Amino acid sequence: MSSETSRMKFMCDSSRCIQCFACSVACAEAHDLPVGISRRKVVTLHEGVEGKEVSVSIACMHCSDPPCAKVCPVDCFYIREDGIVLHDKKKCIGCGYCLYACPFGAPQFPRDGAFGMRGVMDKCTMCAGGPEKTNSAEERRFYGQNRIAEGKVPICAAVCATNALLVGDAEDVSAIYRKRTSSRGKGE
Amino acid sequence: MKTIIVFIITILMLTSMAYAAESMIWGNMLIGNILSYGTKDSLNMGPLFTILQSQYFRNIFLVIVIGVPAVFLMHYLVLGARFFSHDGKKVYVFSLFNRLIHLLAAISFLVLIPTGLMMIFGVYFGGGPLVMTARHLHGLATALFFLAVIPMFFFWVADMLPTVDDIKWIAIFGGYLSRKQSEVPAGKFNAGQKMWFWIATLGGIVMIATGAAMYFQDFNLGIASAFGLSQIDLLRASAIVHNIMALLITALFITHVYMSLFAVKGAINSMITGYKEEQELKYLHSSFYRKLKAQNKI
Amino acid sequence: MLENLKNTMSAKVGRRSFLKMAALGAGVGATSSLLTGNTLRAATEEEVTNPFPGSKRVKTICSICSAGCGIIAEVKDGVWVRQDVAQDHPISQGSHCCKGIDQIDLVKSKQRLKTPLKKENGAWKRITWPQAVDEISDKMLQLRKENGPDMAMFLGSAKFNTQQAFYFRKFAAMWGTNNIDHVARI
Amino acid sequence: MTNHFGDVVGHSKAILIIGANPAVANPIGMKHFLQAKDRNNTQLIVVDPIYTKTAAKADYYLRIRTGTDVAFIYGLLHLIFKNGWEDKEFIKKRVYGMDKVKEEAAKWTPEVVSDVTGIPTDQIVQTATLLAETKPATVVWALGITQHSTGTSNTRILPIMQLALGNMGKKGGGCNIIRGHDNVQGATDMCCLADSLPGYYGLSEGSWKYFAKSWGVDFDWLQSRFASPEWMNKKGFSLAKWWQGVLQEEQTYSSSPIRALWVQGNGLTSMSQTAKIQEALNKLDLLVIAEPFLNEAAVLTNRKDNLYVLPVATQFETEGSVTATNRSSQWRSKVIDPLYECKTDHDVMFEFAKKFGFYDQYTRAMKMDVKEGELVDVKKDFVWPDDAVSEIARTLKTIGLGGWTPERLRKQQENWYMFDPVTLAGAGPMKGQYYGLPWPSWDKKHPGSPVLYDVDVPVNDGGMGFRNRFGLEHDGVNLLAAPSVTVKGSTIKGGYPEITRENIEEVLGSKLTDAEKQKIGSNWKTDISGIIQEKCRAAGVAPYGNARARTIVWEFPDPVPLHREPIHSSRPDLVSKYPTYPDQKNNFRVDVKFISEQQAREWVKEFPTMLVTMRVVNLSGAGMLERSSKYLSHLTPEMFANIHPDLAFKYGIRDGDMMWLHSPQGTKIKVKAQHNQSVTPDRICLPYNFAGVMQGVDLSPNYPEGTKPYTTGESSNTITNYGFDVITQIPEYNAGLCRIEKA
Repeated sequence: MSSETSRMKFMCDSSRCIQCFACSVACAEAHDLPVGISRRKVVTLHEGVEGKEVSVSIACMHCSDPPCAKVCPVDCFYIREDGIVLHDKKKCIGCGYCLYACPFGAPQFPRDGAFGMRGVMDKCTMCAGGPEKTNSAEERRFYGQNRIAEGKVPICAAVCATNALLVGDAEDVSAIYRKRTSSRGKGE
Repeated sequence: MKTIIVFIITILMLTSMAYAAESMIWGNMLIGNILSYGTKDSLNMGPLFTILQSQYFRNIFLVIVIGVPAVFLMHYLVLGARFFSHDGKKVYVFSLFNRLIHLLAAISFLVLIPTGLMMIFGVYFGGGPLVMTARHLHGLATALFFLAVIPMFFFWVADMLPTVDDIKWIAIFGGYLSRKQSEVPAGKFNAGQKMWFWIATLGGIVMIATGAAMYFQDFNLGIASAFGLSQIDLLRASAIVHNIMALLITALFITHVYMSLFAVKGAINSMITGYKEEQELKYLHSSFYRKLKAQNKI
Repeated sequence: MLENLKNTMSAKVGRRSFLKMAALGAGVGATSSLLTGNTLRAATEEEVTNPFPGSKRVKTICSICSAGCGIIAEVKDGVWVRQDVAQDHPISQGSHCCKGIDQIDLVKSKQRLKTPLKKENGAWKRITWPQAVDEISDKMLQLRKENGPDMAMFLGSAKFNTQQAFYFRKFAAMWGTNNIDHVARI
Repeated sequence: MTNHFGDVVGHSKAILIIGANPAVANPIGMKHFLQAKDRNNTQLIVVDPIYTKTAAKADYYLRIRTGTDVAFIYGLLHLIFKNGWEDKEFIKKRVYGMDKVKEEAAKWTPEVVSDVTGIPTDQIVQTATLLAETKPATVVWALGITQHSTGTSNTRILPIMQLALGNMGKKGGGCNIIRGHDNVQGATDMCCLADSLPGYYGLSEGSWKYFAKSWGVDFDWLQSRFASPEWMNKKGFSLAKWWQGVLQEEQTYSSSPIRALWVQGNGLTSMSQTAKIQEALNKLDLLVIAEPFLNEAAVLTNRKDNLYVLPVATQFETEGSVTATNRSSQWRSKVIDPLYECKTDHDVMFEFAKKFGFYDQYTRAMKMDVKEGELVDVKKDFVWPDDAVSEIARTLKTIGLGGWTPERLRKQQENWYMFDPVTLAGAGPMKGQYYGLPWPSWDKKHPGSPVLYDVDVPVNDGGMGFRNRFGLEHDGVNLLAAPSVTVKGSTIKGGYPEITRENIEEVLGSKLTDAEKQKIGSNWKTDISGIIQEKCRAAGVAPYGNARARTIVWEFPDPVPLHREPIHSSRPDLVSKYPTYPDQKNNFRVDVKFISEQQAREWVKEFPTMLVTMRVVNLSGAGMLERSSKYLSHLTPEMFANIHPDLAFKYGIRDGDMMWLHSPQGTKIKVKAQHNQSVTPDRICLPYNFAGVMQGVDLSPNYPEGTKPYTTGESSNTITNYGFDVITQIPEYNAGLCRIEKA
């Protein structure tokens, strides 16, 4: 559990994000999410206000010290070696505590069951699937694609229209962002 | 029968309407809630809830669920139960309607408390479908409890108002700390029962409200904005209140069960038949007994 | 035992809350941290391979806007199962907008027209291709006999590929009219 | 686009985006602009009536009154000429007629421009100075510029400014017009248009003769197919006003009224005057619709019969090439077989060509090829699409598609990873080719021309001067480029005319053998033998000549572009000062009202609010494709209009209330009001991609079972004001007036 190994992190460069929804639709399409459930959301603040409008793409941030995992009454979360925070839908009871704890509002609660009651929690898995057998049909049904296991990049960051959304090892992500901000406003 | 169907439909309607409405949690309110932990004067309940839920609630529940019965067990072994003769006059205290409503409330509590505890200690029940059904049962039992709590509140509230006797009762702890039985100052309901009444009814309604907030989660009824909270903070507040109130109710529920089943032998019969023994009234509800004597109802 | 327990606990639960936890008895916290120890294992060789074994990757271009972003379509047994990322495409370099990454829905959408339809006294009726072609060409030729070729107006598409666009222009020319246009007009 | 997106990232120092919203309409283009901003500190200037998502990323945002783009550019030119910032060398050697533009620019002082456009004077001066000092600068525009009654002048004044600044034919400069649909560039090159044969050959008899020969058919037969020979050379009805041909309310100039409409992949609900279109659809004798998704024209009409809908396959169920906005051609492989009972577009055409009796002539050219300079039959049966690609490559010489052979296009797709995103240059096996062979790619060996009109690059590597298209001289001034302007590596020094049979020996200074003389075509555009291009390649010369770019178009009503107020203008005082064109007779076989409509009433009194259309990122065109996708339709579940809170409160409209919008022609739509700061209180903007509700009436019953998209709504084009461009007849979507009323 030592943290020397890579820690996978998202980072959205809000000076590049143009709220084109590629990330949230890509995620919904790739994992066949029900409509209205978006693991990744794009939010624009001060829309239309000259000089103040800014957009950002937000989803589970796979925190290093995840509050969701700490408050879960059935402890259905598990944190991978590379820092990706995942959970077991077979254990989850859909109580919503993780949503209350999460500063980013990442947990989603699709409706299921006869009375459309709240089902188990669904959240961004950083395209790393769940506890079921990797790349099995069952894993895909519960969690969607397991692109990380295929050696691929999570779909949202891969298709970001303006390369605003970066994903990967925290050091690499910050290196890219540092390089970008160092040349911004001054040229190479 | 028709009203029940209408009732269920409205519940479902509420959920679907809430679902379709612009989400109060995942829409533009989202960023509003991301105040970094501990920013000054932010009413951000996030960190508060996380700390309470992750470190305190479960442990305190553990203390109550083990501690309170342990205390009563020692009381039972050391001081023992109270006995009153059954062959004296019987006084009709609880009407059929009282008893029925109390039964309804009892059943709903017998479902609510265990399923609530199952959820809190879900990890030991392995989570998954078992605890999920507990959650659904918890929801259903709430509907049952909602039916019981309102009549119960109205037909007993008059007798439940605090009086001077209650202070005296509390001072001597209801007389349960000494072996000999003296006449205890109490009206129709003694101070302990009054405490339990207020916690169970008013507290119960708060439980229903906060529980419903957590159950529906993404509703847009303007409650959050009324309190000047964001929706997520309203949910966090509901969760905190729900848990704290649950601690109280669990503790007092165990007390109530102990008192009626063990501490005063046969006390539960008064809730089954509606009659209380004259001697029991004389000792445990002395002011009420004198009042009845004065009105020569006995 | 207590030593490594302390390490595992502190890494996961965070320093400031550790002491409280230890004081209250570590039973509760321990299970969750130990639990995560054994679910991690190296993915086996066959797991890393494609979840859709035997699928082929077809290169195509998005059909929405003129940027011309590359699309990798993963096709298994003639079914477009997944849209992948054309990371090495010189114009888009894997990027898409929301419409581009949703191109698979053009094929999966339930709203696709499935059969030729005809409106007969106000109601939609399913008809076969031969019947549609016969009826349309008879009507067209009859109108042509009455008014000559300029009675028709052809509206082509900016969604044609270049060859289809050329042939649609040739189609109107050989029908005998210049009444042809497409959305470049607007 | 004269350059390409990668070129902006590589070289541009300033980007002027006017009348375009790439952040929403072309997000990948926006990525390149943002990369240029980050890497080269490129200054991003956005001029738009609305504070769009593109403006949010701009360094300088100028809020312009819609329909005044010419005035704004004249404001810049005024300052550029006054301070002598123009590129005098470039103008002297490669441009014709800039002095007349200078005269007109002299009138446009910053104060006058500020009054007309609404942009503060200091921002005008700031922009002019910035563009003068930061070179190379590129100009980016789209439909915000073209969709006006002065659309033609708008699209002329911007290249004129680039010529004045010397940014044309430069890496990082040029005019990067962002096209709309995926193959609108390809379909326009193939001239699916009423005014030209493919490759912009026009409709002259010479062109028809060339195409008859290239299609391998007898010219007389082709002429006999028309009502009469004269109609062969007359422009047909346009997409903007074909409905006048059906309704016959006004005088039309065609051999017959329109009685049958054949719609194949054309979203009619994104056309203006939707009410008129509805009338026309009802009056037609036959309406044929061939689409992958139901064209909402079939829903707009409630005709009872003679309405056919044919299911057509999407582009993923067939193969072919598509031309991107930077003139690159990209190959699409077939992903899956056509679904359900769908047929591909070309199968539909072949099916009906057989029925109409010209199938053999229709497909003959695909079975032919050029052998020793002669077009001869080579095979019995054709292979789609490869033979069609070869036919197009050998036929369309005007825009130099000679290099687009099927083998090269397919090879480029397989090796697309070998091309550099910034320069489009290939490596490894693709070395010596640019990605997509951006036309002109004169012959099978030509690498394509990513940057047009760049004389510092050899012709055989994509360089060229301006085309000699308007004769050798005008008003006594030589139209060829100055003697000192020599395309790199060209054996011919200075300007030279377009190469024809007569002047080839004299211009190229090389002798033709008798055999060649006998086979050679009359000029480079109709030389099937390919000899002219062969000679030009040897001489390092562009077959279309090396001439001057003209700023004056003597055939147009405004030889020098002039500012003219929109037909429904919000400034009556300026309408008298800058009136629109006189009414027009017989353009695309219809009459078009201009001055009579503009001066019919003082429109702004009854319709005080300016009306601008806008794009949303998840819908494009008629929106049918995207509204049938559950995820995309969920992003904009309803039709809406952005309105400033102050304006909304004036009418008592809260956020989310419904409101009626009335147009000068008397049509109205009912939309949801969305309070938004991106518009100012004098204007509202709304997307144009919804359909399915017509003036408040829900048309859902008209949808065949199972074809209704997830979201429907009013089409904003129901209230688009009457107004069309004088040359291209493009409707005036972006400059209109409307009246708001609380629903």
